[in-house]
Amino acid sequence: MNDSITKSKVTPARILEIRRDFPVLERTIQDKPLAYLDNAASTQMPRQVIETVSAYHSFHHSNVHRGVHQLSQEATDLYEGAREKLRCFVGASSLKEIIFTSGTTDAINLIAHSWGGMNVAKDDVILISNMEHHANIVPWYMLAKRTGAQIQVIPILDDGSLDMNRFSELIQQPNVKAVCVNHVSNALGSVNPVEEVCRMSREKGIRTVIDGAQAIGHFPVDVRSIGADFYAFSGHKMHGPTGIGVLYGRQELLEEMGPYKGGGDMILSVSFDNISWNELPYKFEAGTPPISQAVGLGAAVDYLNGLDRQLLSSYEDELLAYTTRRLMEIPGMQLVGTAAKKVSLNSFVIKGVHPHDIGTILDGEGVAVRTGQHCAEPVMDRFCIPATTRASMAFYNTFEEIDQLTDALLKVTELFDVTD
Amino acid sequence: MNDSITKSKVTPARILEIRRDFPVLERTIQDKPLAYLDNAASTQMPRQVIETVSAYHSFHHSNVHRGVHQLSQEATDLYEGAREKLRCFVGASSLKEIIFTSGTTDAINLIAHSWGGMNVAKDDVILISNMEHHANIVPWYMLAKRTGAQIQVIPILDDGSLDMNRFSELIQQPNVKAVCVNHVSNALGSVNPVEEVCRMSREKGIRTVIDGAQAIGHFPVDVRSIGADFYAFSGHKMHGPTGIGVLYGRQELLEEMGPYKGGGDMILSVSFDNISWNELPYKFEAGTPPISQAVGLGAAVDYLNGLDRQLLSSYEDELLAYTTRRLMEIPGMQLVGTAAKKVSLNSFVIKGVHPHDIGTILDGEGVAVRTGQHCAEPVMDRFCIPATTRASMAFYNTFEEIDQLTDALLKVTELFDVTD
Amino acid sequence: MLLTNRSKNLYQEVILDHNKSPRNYRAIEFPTHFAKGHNPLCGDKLDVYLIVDGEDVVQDVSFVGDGCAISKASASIMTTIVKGKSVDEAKELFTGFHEMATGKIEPSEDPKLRRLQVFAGVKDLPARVKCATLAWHTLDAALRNKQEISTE
Amino acid sequence: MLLTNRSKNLYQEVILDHNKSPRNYRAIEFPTHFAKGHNPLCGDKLDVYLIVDGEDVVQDVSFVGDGCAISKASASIMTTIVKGKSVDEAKELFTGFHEMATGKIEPSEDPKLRRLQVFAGVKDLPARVKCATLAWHTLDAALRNKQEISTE
Ligand SMILES: Cc1ncc(COP(=O)(O)O)c(C=O)c1O
Ligand SMILES: Cc1ncc(COP(=O)(O)O)c(C=O)c1O
Repeated sequence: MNDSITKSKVTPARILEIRRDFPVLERTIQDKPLAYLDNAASTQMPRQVIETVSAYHSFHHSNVHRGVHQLSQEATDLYEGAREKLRCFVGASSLKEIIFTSGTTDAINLIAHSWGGMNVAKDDVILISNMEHHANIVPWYMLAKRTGAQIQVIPILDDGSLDMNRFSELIQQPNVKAVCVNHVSNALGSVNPVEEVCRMSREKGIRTVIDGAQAIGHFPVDVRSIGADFYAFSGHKMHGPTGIGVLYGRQELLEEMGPYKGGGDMILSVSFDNISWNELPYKFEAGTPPISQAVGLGAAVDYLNGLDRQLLSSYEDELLAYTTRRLMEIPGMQLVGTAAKKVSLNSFVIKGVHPHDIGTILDGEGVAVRTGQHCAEPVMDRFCIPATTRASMAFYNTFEEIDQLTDALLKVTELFDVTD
Repeated sequence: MNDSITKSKVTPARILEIRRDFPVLERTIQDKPLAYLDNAASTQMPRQVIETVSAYHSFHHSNVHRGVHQLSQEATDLYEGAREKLRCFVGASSLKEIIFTSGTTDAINLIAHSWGGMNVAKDDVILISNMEHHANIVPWYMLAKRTGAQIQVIPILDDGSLDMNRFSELIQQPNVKAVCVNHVSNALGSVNPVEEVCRMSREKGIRTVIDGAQAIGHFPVDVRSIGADFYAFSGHKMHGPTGIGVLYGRQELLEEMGPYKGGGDMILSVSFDNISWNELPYKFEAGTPPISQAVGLGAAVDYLNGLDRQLLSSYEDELLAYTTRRLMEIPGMQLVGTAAKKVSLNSFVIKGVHPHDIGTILDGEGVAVRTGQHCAEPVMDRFCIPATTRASMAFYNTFEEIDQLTDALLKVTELFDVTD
Repeated sequence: MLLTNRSKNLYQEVILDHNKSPRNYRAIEFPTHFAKGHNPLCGDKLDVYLIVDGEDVVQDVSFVGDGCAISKASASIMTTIVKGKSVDEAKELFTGFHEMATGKIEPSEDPKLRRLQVFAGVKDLPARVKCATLAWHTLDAALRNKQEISTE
Repeated sequence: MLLTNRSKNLYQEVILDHNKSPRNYRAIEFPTHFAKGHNPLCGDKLDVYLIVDGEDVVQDVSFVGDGCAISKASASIMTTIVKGKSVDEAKELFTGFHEMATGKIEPSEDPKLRRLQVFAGVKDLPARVKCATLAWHTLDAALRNKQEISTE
């Protein structure tokens, strides 16, 4: 293979070109250019998505399914077309395996309710990693309370990676029914070896619930090569709208599961004595679905497919390396999460300065970061810290923005008189 | 009061002016102007809503709550500002009583799960009207299956109104826990006397679940003067986006209820052994909420508030009277639902012609109506018909569109050789 | 009366006629094959009865049911075409009809579809394709000894 | 170092100083009043201890806790101001401080708020108002004998 090809890189000019697709990136905050480094909380939308949603709202909206008129057919085609885009995007075998939900949280609640309600009983064990987002803890906690099942924690190592040794011991226990692990941790950035987690679990007949919320925006995901039983993600973390998410589930499992919410479209026939459920995926989509949101998410898939995602992934890796290097220049800096495999995200604490003060001062410098527990309190407890500051990047962020972050942090440490 | 004021009416010119706010109404279908008469399935959005959503997506999007940076604050202010608009719109006492859900269906599932789960036991009775949408039947059916509670049906009279005599008998029974009635029937158009239903239920200590999905777009609603314990509706039926709905619940009831979905934002603190729930309304809003959808719904409220809704309601009454009169010119016509109080909606069957054929032919004439069971199979069973054709109007529909509908129906009856 | 071309195309005289006077509209008391078809989207319901002889030839076929003009006419025409055909020929017709209704082939491509091409118009109306194919799906199910099908 | 005005305004010398060397930062062994404050949004936690004498005068007041500079400085400054004041005066100060922090009154409108006006800047930062008011809310709770409060 030709050297110049293997080394082909995203140029700064290309990133600037991509940035022009995102109107919000042109904003200024307190007269400073906005450096949006809060992508793990929610990503921004390109105008291709914004305009698709607007055009849908303006000219094609109607309720889907069951309608014989043209607008309804158009809306149905757009909605079901989006499902096909998503199916292809994550490599699912069938459209029946793609359930539109209102988000990752809704998707995991669906699993805990419909799969968990039928398959988890008293004294069964659910393994949850210590780095899960509350979305992959609370639904299981509620299920455990209801059923008398037990939650056990898969520990994490000091660098923020999953303790695979302990994991392989934990799954030896009888009665382990499910393993709940995120593909990427939103608090640490660690990329977990979910292929291995799924393979090892499968060998023991244990189901895997992979929370892909933080993975889906950063690199291509293929649910079949991961081998996940369930894989959940949100539209607003992959440059699509809020109000929509996707649950991928293996068809065989989804077929067996009882319904989640009740209402229109998820039933075949209704009388007051008897109800029969609709087939997949509709069984899990009660009521009017998030139509324009699905259409917007489909546009986000098109947008991402139009980019060279592999190259942009490498660009993000460089960005991460640069960020890590620059952060180490800050006095009192301690990175939280230093696993070998990470997405472009850095969580950190600065000795003697509370993250909230950092966040406020950075905001004054145009730098948007998130501070707090990142809905991952067990991670904070694990590292004995009350909160962190988190800078989370996307492919549209630049090295200059990292410099802007670094400069702002230096102002913080100067103000608070931090020394190493 | 001055006569000219009491008689003031919406002029055709005003309706044409309003129509210009709705881009889709300018479409043609099969070279005919679109007559959109499928508003009960979903209403169209004015450009004020479309543009507000676009502007949010373009310049203000970020995740809400917990963020110290300016974009997050802006998004939070817009999201919580929308809640205040909705509170005011339905006359709730407190922001704690306004829960954003993904739609009416989600809202009623929340009630059945969180309130029902705690308050309904074996042999308790849930009263459901015979004209409910599946959204107000299936969640209760699922609850009844789970708990051993009983569902009993409040019958409807031949004109499609609620049998209030039978209702007053039914609530005499001990163990009636909830009464589930829609404010307006989507299949019949009947406006139910929900104030009376709520008053009579309250006197017996029975909770009321009012499905307002079809009311909210047609006339001003005040939950406190109705006296409902719970009142649910969807954004997409009041000229707002899909993917969002509202559950109003009396604070006292919501406080007692356990959570619905688990995840971020609905908890105060999380460890693997113990979780404490957040306060209202957040307890019921797990995960990233439908932010841009709430903002869009807020814009829909602003838009409706900017219209003279009372006058437009009377205009819709006239439109209904005209539609009813014109439909009676059609050979073989039988109206389904002729209650004295109706919104501008007519369900009908034509002797010897299946609704699906009517729908397809009307579509060819530019007329969008819905045909089928309208997610209200028990209504179809009650009137011993497999399906109806439904023309449902909004304030932007015109008398000319009703003429277009009538002409198209005459073509149907001519084609199918229908005689009276 | 000026109907759009699309409607004229779909509701041709022959369809309206079969809708009004469906052929072979009756139950067969002792069928060798039978299936119930159901399209929950429309509420259409259709029972198909067959008597297939030892040579695998359809000796008799009939239907009973409720549905729109398209589904009723399709069932009626199906019975008139399938009677006297072998089971294999019937299955082949089903495949051809399905491909035509979903726009995968032009009716002119297959001379056997000549009498069925009045239904070619449904390919532009995705919501109606199932109306046209319900009878055929049910026939197919009957021939495979599946008693109940749903096209949803 | 060029900080924006907003940040300079918020992180004044006196706040940084109280953050670094909080006054009355200790537990009181036998308080007459005590409350725990918690801001779950930030994770800030604060315990406030008081000794109020028979004349309803605050003889001693102290705090212990973890939080951002704003909440810590606010707690520290609060203890120095409240000590020696009557319970009624303390409650009045709380009301005034709350109104200032939420932008309802200007600090200059009330001479008693003079030493508290360093916190006036939070009114432009809705996410930080609770940081500034947590100590005062906790004090108020202690004086009403409510043992635990959360500002969420
Ligand atoms: C009376 C009634 N209730 C409930 C619903 C369900 O609303 P959604 O589909 O928005 O959840 C509808 C809409 O179809 C309705 O008409
Ligand atoms: C790892 C992870 N899981 C789940 C979620 C929840 O996603 P949502 O809030 O979109 O439901 C998030 C987002 O905050 C996340 O980062």
